[in-house]
Amino acid sequence: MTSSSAVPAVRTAGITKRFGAFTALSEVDLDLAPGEVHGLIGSNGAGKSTLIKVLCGAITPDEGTLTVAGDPVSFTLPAQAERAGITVIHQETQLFPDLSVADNVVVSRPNLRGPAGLGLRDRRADRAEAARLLESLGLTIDPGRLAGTLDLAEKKLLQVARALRSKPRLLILDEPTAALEARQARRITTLIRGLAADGLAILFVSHNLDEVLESCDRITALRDGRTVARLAGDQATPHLLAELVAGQQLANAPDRTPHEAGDLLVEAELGGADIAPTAITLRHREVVTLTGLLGSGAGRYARMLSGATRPDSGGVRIAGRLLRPHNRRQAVAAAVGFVPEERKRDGIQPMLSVERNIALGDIRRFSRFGMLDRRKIRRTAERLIDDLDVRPADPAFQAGLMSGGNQQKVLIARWLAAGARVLIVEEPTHGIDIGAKQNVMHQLRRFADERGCVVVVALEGDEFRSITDRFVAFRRGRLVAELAGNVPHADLMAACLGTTSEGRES
Amino acid sequence: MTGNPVSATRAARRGRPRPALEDAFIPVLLVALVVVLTMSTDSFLSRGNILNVLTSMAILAIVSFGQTFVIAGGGFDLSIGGQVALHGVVAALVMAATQNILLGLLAAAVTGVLFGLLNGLLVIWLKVHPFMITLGTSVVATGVTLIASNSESVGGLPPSIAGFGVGRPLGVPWIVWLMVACFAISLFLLSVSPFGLRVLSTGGNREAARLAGLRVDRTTVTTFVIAGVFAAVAGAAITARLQSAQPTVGGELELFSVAAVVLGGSALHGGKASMWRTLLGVLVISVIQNGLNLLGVGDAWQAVAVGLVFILAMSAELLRRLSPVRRSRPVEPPSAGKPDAAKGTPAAV
Amino acid sequence: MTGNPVSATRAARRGRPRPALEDAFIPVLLVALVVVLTMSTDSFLSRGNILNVLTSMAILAIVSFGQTFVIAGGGFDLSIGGQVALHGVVAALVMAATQNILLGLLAAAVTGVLFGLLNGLLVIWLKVHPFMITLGTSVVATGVTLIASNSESVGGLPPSIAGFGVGRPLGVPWIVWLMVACFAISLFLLSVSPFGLRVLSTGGNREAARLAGLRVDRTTVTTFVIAGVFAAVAGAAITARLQSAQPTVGGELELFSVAAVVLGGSALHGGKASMWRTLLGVLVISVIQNGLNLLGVGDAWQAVAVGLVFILAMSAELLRRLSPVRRSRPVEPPSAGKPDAAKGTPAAV
Amino acid sequence: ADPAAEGAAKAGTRTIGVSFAAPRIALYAGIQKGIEAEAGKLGVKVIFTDANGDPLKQANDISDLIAKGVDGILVSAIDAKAVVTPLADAKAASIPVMTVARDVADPSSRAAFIGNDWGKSGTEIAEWTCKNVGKGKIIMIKGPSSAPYVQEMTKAYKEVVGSAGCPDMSVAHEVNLNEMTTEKGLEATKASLSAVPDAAVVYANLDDFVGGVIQAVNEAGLTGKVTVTGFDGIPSTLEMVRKGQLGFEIGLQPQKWGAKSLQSMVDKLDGKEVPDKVTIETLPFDKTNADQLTEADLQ
Ligand SMILES: Nc1ncnc2c1ncn2[C@@H]1O[C@H](COP(=O)(O)OP(=O)(O)OP(=O)(O)O)[C@@H](O)[C@H]1O
Ligand SMILES: Nc1ncnc2c1ncn2[C@@H]1O[C@H](COP(=O)(O)OP(=O)(O)OP(=O)(O)O)[C@@H](O)[C@H]1O
Ligand SMILES: [Mg+2]
Ligand SMILES: [Mg+2]
Repeated sequence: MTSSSAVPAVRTAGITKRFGAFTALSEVDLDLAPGEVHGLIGSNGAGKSTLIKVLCGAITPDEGTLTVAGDPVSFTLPAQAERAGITVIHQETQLFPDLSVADNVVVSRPNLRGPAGLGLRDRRADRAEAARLLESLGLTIDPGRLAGTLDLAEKKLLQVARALRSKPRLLILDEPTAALEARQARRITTLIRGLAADGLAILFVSHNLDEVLESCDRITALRDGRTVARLAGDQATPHLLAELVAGQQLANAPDRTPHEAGDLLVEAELGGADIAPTAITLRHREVVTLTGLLGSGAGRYARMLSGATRPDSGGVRIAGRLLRPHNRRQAVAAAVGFVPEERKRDGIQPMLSVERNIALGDIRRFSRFGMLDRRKIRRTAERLIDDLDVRPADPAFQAGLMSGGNQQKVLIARWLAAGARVLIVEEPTHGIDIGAKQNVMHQLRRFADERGCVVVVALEGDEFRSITDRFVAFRRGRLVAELAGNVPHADLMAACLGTTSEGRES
Repeated sequence: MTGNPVSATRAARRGRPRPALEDAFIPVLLVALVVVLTMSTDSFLSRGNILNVLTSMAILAIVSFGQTFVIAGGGFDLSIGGQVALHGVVAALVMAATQNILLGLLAAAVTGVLFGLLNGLLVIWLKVHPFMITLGTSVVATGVTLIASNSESVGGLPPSIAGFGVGRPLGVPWIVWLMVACFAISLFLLSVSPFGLRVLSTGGNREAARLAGLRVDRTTVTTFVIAGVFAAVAGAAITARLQSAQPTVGGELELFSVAAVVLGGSALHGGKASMWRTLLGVLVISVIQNGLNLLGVGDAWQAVAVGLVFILAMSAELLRRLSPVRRSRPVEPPSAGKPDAAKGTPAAV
Repeated sequence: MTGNPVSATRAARRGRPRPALEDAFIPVLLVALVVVLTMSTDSFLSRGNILNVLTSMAILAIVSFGQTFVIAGGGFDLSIGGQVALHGVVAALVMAATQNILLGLLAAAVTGVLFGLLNGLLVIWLKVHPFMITLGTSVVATGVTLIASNSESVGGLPPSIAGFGVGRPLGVPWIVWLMVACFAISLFLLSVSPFGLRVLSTGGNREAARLAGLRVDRTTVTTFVIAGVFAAVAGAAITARLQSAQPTVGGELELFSVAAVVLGGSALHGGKASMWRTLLGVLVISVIQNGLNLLGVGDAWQAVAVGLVFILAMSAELLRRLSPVRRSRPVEPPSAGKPDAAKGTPAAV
Repeated sequence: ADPAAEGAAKAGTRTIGVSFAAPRIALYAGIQKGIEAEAGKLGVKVIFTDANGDPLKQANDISDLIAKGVDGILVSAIDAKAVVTPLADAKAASIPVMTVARDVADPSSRAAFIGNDWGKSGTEIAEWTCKNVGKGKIIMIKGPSSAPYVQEMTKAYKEVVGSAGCPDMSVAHEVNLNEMTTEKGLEATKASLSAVPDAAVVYANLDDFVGGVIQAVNEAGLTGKVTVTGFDGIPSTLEMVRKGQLGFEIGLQPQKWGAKSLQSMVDKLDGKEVPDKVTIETLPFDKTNADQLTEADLQ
C-alpha cells in the first residue's frame, strides 16, 4: 500500500512496563500503518502479549505515549481502545461457551429494537448480522449454536468476526494460528492479507516464522522487552528471524542419524469414538510421530493409548503386560508417561512447587515410612532441573508462574523421575519459542535413546522430522499410512490429506 | 471448517442445543410429584391449595429471582436471608414512625440498594470470593437487624396495611401478584434486555467480557443491587403479611434460593441461567413441602424428603453424562472437585 | 530460553514464595486483638480465660481440620454441622442403650465414615458441585437426627462419662487435648504424608492429577470421609461435654468452618491449604467471641463485630493486590466471576 | 444498656451474668428489660450473653462468665440436661446459679428456680377453651417438644380437654416447632388448617406464634370460625384480644419476672433466704377483662 508511510494508524513511543522489579517492556517504539500487516516476533516472555495489552488498554504502561491517527491517547479500559478503533484477538481464546454464536459476536453491543430507550434486544438482527459476518470470513455455522461446541479454528474465526464488527482501524492478532493445522492457519493469514488490502492496519504475532515471512510487510522483533530489530518483510530471511528470536546463533538441527530400533515395547490395538480399531507397535529407542489434520484422530488415539480416555475396544500391552483400559494409574505403574496438549490446563499443578510437580508421577517412590521423603525429592528435582535446563533452576519455584516451555520441561522431568519408559507427548512445541523448541526436541530424542520410546502427536508432524524414526498418519479416525522418518514432506502431507503427492505444494 | 467434511458433519451432530433428556428431568420430576400428590391427597389440586402453594412459594421465589442474577453474573449471595430480615425491619420501623406505608416501602428499597451496593463493591474491591464477602455482610446484617429491632418483632404499623395481609385482587392473594410482577421484571431483564447479555457474559467468562469492552465491575455490582432490591421487596412483603417485622425471619432463604436456582438447571458458576428454570426450582421445593404438609408428614421426615429430592434432582447431571452425545469427551469437566469452584473463585488464594 | 539470562534473575525475584505482607495480616490481626483485649479487660490473659478460649474453640477447630482436607481437595462440605448433631445423637443413643462409652464412640465413628462415604461418592458419581450435594445430605442429616432423637435431647448416658465433662489432665480440659490430637494428626496427614500431596494436587488441578496417575476420585472420597470422622469426633465430644446429645447443635459450624479455613488464607477453590492457617482462622473467630463476651457486648453487636472482622480479614487480599510485586496483573484475578477458567475448568474455553 | 462494659472491677459493685436461651423471643426480651431496669435500681452490673438456641454456645457462654469472675449467674437452660459441666464449674468457683423460666434437670446444681407453674397455666387455658368453645377439634402449635414448659402445659391441657367435664373437644393435630417465630407459626398453622379444615380452636403455645396463627386463620378465610388462644401475654396481644382475633391469653409479665429474678439473686448474695422455687404471678385475660388492662400491665 502506498499510503502506508503517511499517518500511522497507531504509534507507540518509549513504552515501558514494569511488573514489580521486573521490566516486561522497555522503551518500545512501534508504528502501524493502514493497509500494512506488521509482524511481531520474539521468544516466550519477550513481551509481545504485554505490548498488545498496552495497545488495547488492558494494562496501563508506566512510561511512554500512544497516538492514534496522530492524536495522543491514554486508555484505562479496553472499551476506550475499542472506541478508538483498536481491536484485539487475544492469545487465549476469549469466548463465552454457554452463549450462542450470535450472542458472542454482538456481546458488547447487541442490536436493539422498539422505541429508543426501551432496550429490547433484537435477536433476529443479531443472528442475521452474525451470520453475515461469519460468511464474509468463509464460515457457515448456525448462529444459534453454543460457542462452546465450536472447534478451535471456528472459535478463532468467531473472534475475528466479533473484532470486525466494531470496524476497527487496527486489528491485533496474538498468535491466532497457534494450535491450528496448516490449512486453517493459511485461511487466517489469507484473511489477514485481505483485511489489510481493505485498509486495516494489522499487528500479527506468531511463533511460526515462515508464516510471518510470508504474510508481513514489516517485522518487529522483541527480546527481553526491548526492540531488537525492525525489518521490511523483504529484508528478512528465515535464518535471520530465527536468530532474532533465539537471541543467539542456533545450532543447525542435527542431521537425522538412523537409530536401530530395539525390542518390542508396546503393542496396542484400540478403537473408540469415531476411531476405527487400529493396531500400533512401538520398539525401544523409537520416536514415533502420530500426525494428521485437526480431528483426524491421532490425538484421540494417543490419549486412549496413554490410558487418559476410554477406548471402546481393544487394549494396550506394555512389555507383554496387558493394561486395564482408561486407567492412568495402571499405565503410570507400567511406566507410561503422558504430557497432554494443554499442559497448563491438564498437566501442571499450578500451585505446587516445581519439585512437587516432578514428584507427582510416582509419589510412592518419593515416600518412606508413610512420609514424603523431602530430601530425595529435592535431590531428584535438582538433578533433573540441571539436566533439562529448567529455568528458573529453583526446585521450590511455584510451577504455575513458569513460562510454557519450562512447564513442558517440568512435565518431562516428572516422567523421567517416575522412571517412565514410554512417553506420550501431545503437541510438545505449541506456544513455545524456537530456542525452547530445540531443547525439547533434544530431550525427547534423548528420552527415547536412553529410556524406551516416545510418541509425539502433532498436527505439523514435519516439524519433528529431525527426531522421528517413524511417522503414523491418521485421517478421519483411521490409520492411513506408516512412513519412515525420512519420507519426503510431500508424501507425508499427501497421506494426511488423502491426495496424491503432486496435489500440494510444499 | 468448510474445507473439512469431517468437522462439518460433526458440527451438525453436536452443538445446537436441543431439548435433551437431562433438561426435561426437573419438569418431569415436577409432573410426577403433582400426579403422586393428586392421587394420594384429596385436596392437592383444589383451587384453595394451589393458591396456598403459590402463596407460600412467593417469598422464596422473589429472592431466588435476585439470586439468579447474582449467580448468572458469576457471583453468589449468602446475605439474602439476612437482608430480608433487615429490610423488613427497616420498612416496619419507618412505617411505625411515620404511619405512612409508602415511606416504609421506600426506606426498605433504599436499604436494599445500599446493601446490594455494599456487597457488590466489596466483591469487586476485595476480589475475594463472594461467598466469603456475603457471609460476612450477612452476619453484619443479622446484628444490625437485632440492634434496630431491639431483638423484638416490630409492630405498630399503620392499620391500613392489614389490607395487604388479606387482600385478594381477582381472587388471588396480593403476594402472588407481587411474585408474578417480580418474575415479569426479572424475565425481561435477563432475557429481553441487553443487560441480561451483559450479566451472562460476565458470568460466563469475566476476562473475555472485560476485554470485549464490557464494564464487568459495574455489571457485578448491579446484580448484587438487584438481589438487594428483591430482598427488600421480600422483606416488606413479609412485614405486610405478618403485620409486623420479624428480626429472625429468612434464615433458610439464602441456601434455598441458591438451591432453587441450581435445581432449575442454571450453572452454579455463572454464565448460564434462565428465570423459568429458577421458577421451576422454586416450584419443586414448594410443592414438595406443601405435599408433605398435606400428607401430614412431620418436620423431620419433611427434611429427609426435601434432601432426597435435592439429591435426586442433581442426578439430572448423571443423565447428562450418560447421554450418548457427550459421552466421549474425556477432557471435559474434571469431575468432582471443582468444576465450578475453580471458576467461581477468583482471588481467594 | 537457554540463552536468556534475564529469566533466571526474574525468577529469583518473583515466584519463590516468601513471607509477604498479606500472609502476615491474620497473625497481626490476632496479635492486635489480643493486645486490645488484654488492655480493655482484666481477665483476658488469665490462665482461666486462655483455657476457656481453647475449650470453646475446640469443636469448631476439630471440624475445621476436616473441612480443610475437603477444601484443599477441591471440595466443600456444608453437611458438617448436620453431621455433628447426627453423630453426637448416634453416640448418645448407643451409649444410653448399651451403657458402654466405647461402643458409643465406635458407633459415631462408623456413621461418620459412612456419611463421609455417602458425600464423597455422590460428589464423584453425580459430578455436581459439592456445595449442592452436601447441602442436600445436610438437610437429610438434620431430618434423620430429629427422627432418631425424637427431637429431644438424648440423655441417660453412662455416669462415667461425666468424668470427661470435668476432667482436666495436666490442668487442661480434655477437650483441648482432643483438639491438639486432632491437629497433630491433620498436620501429619496434610504436610508430612504423601496423602497430603495427593489432596493438594487433586484440589489444585484435578485433571492434571488424574493424568499424572493419581486416584483423584478415591482422594476426593477420602477427604469427605476424613471430614465425616472429624465431625463424629466433634459430635461425640459435644455429647460428652453436655452429657447429653443435642439434636439442634452445630447449626453454624459449616459456614464458620469454611470461614475459618479461608480466613487463615487457604484457597477456597482448593490446592493450597495448611493446618496452621486453619488453626489461626479458628483462633481469630474464637478470640473475638470470647473477648466480646468478656466486654459484655451483647449478642447483636457481637454479630456486627464478627462480620466486620471477617470483612477486614478478607482485606488481606486487598493488601495482596496492592503489594508491588503483583500489583498490575490485570489478567490474573478477575474479581467476582471466574478467574482460573484456565485452571480447573476446561469447559470454560 | 450495658453497664458492665466500663470496669466491672470497681470494688463493691456486683456483677451478675445472664445466659439466655433465646432472647429473640418476646418473653425473654421482656425478661431482659426487667433485669436491666432492676439492675439500675439495685446498682448491680449485668452481663448478658445469648446462645441463640445453641446448647454448646450456652455452655461456652457460662464458662466465659465464670472466667470473667461474675458474682452470680442467671441461666435459662436451652436444654435441661446440657449445662451440667459449666454449672459444676460454677459450683466449684462458688458462684451461685439460679435458673429462670427453664430449669435444669439436676436441681442440686442451682440455688433456685424462678418460674411459672406451667401445668396450672395449661389447665387454665384448657378450661377457658372448654367453657367458651365447648365443642370441636383443636390444633396445637407448640414449642420444642423437649422444653419442659411445652411438655407440662401439653400434659395439663390434655387432661382437661376431652375429659368428662369437656367431652366434645379433642386434639386433632399437634405440631412442635423448634424455631419460635411468627413465620413458622404462620406456615405451621396453614399446613394444619389444610389437614384439619374444620378445626374450631388453635392453641398457640407462645405469643411468638400468635401473629402468624391469626394471619393464617385470616388467609384461610376462617376468621370468626376459629378461636385462637395464646400464652405469654406480650403487650401487643391486648389489642388482638380486644378485637376478638385472640380468645384467651395468660400474661406472664416478663419485666416483673426479670426484676424478681435479679432481686432473688441479689437477696441470695446478701445472704437472705431464697426458696428453692420462686413462682411468678400470672395475669389471665380475655375480652371480658381486656378493657380494664393497659399494655403497661402486661410488661
Ligand atoms: N501481570 C504480570 N505480572 C508479572 N509478570 C508478568 C505479568 N504479565 C506478564 N509478565 C511477564 O512479562 C513477560 C512478558 O510476557 P508476555 O506474555 O508479554 O510474553 P510473550 O512475548 O507474549 O510470550 P509468549 O510467546 O509465551 O506468549 C513474561 O516474563 C511474563 O512472565
Ligand atoms: N468424538 C468426537 N466426535 C466429534 N468431534 C470430536 C470428537 N472428539 C473430538 N472432536 C473434535 O475434534 C476436534 C479435534 O479434537 P481432537 O484434538 O480431540 O482430535 P484428535 O483426535 O486429537 O485429532 P488431532 O490429531 O487433530 O489432535 C475438536 O474440535 C474436538 O471437539
Ligand atoms: Mg504471548
Ligand atoms: Mg488434538
